[in-house]
Amino acid sequence: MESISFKLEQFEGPLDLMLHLISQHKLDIFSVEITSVMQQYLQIIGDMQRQDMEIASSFLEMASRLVYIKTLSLLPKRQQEQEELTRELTGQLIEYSLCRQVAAVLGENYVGDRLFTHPAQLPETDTTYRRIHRLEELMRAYLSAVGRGQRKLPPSQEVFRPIVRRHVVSVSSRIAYLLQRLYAKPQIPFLQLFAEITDRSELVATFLAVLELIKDQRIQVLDDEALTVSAVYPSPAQPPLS
Amino acid sequence: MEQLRIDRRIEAILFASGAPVSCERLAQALGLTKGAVYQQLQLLEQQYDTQKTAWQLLRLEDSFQLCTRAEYAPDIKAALAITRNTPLSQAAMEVLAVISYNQPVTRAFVEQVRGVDCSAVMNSLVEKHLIEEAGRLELPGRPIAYRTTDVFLRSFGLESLEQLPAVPGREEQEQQTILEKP
Amino acid sequence: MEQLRIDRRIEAILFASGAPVSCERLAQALGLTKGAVYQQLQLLEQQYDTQKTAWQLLRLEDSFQLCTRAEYAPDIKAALAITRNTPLSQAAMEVLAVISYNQPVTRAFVEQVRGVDCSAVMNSLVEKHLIEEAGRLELPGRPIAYRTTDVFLRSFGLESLEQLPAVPGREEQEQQTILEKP
Repeated sequence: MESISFKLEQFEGPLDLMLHLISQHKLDIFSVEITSVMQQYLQIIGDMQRQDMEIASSFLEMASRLVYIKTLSLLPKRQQEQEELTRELTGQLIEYSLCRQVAAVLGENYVGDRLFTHPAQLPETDTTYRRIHRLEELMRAYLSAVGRGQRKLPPSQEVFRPIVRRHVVSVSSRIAYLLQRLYAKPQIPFLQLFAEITDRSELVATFLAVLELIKDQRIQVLDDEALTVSAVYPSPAQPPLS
Repeated sequence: MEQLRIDRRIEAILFASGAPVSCERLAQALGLTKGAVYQQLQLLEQQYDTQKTAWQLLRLEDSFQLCTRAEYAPDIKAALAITRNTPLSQAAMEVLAVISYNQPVTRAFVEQVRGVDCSAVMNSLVEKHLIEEAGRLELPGRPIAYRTTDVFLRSFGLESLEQLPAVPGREEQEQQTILEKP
Repeated sequence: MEQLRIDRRIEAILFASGAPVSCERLAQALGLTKGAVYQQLQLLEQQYDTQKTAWQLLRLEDSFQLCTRAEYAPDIKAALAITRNTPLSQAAMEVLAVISYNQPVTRAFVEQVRGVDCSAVMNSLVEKHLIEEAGRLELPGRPIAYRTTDVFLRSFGLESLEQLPAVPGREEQEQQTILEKP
């Protein structure tokens, strides 16, 4: 396998990397067999992940997009969607390569660092603003600045409270809870286990608890339509520990 | 008092303000027609060019500005100990390319074309006065639109945006996409 | 390349500097003796005077500066007054609104709300006396806080900040965040 001879930082982003791969293989961007480039891209990102190298999120985002397109190509009924997404990606690559060409032409004409303007030498004058505005203009501007939801306002301390005092749910407490429920009712539909949970931490802990219990063969998942979790006999679930 | 020459009065305003001054504003300040001012500006431009003065008259859209000629840059940099010689980064150049050809344009659009987050680059271009805000677009979320400035024109030796080099293979229809993008 | 004239090179430096430049510094930058530079400066001074250019060479101690002549001040002021009278941009109005409702407030806060660099806009609002510095906040880095001024009140026909209309959806609790924000 070809070793990684470059760093991602050299690239302006995933599109840049893909264009690099295209040019490296002397492919024509307008008729590019994009799947071969996709393959390589995924390989590079995969290699880097195996080596625990830091990968910017934009590169990972593109990787997941490529994987998705690849997945669709394996599903006969989704061919059309796959083609659309591929076309979209090709279009983006073409657009970006144009952007790069234009940037190069612009760059050649850059004289910004060689022209000097004269610093203003203005007579002492009163620069006080004198126009009169209606109050509504200010209000409209305020709403425009903060947006309707006002979500961009820096969050109040209240928002941080859940983070600071994070409600941590332990997996073991969820194991105890699950066993307790199964003790009362030996078969519970899988989804019902999560039905009343709103807290994310609790959700994750419950799921991990299920996995843990399956691994220990304390419960099993019945392959019926609803995926039912069932206590395993003859090693019956123990009564709750706590 | 002796009557001051119009060309000198125009020169004085351009010299003192440093920044580009529109033909209209010159006309208003001097109580002249735009045509008369424009004629004087053209004469000044010729005069600077034939006399090879250290400064030149730049036209930026409808505005005019005095600035030094590029060949004096080494002397100026030496005398004023200017080290800000850092050329624009590739990223900055790409962002400028997208904005200049599509303006007014949102950050989201620039990011879509480049496939990466551009907020830091765009902020630094705003700081360098190469781009500026151009109000908000009537799209969901009312995003801020950006456009290039007269500093941009000056920095790339352009008189107006119409002088931007043609994009290879770019078609009319692509100009339209600006309005449709999310 | 054609040899550049020494007087032009001196003019370029003085033009770009705006501020006084010492004879010594000019000599160093141009690789000439102070005497040679001084001679050129004298020639330039004479030339400006006989040609009655819009600018003159000012001598301050051992330094030299290009300045417009006093008789052009009315023209310059007239042009400047027109600039001053241009209405606030959308960006300026938004920054002003954010400050008025959240004062005293740092630049970082305004930028966080708007998601863009606002330094140029804020500087111009300070210049217009619509906002002013209000000391430093007891936060990391001790950032400068800003508040609106009397000019602001006058521009919007307010007698006091208490007359600022309530913004729909804005809650009490958000009023509080000003003091707590990072």
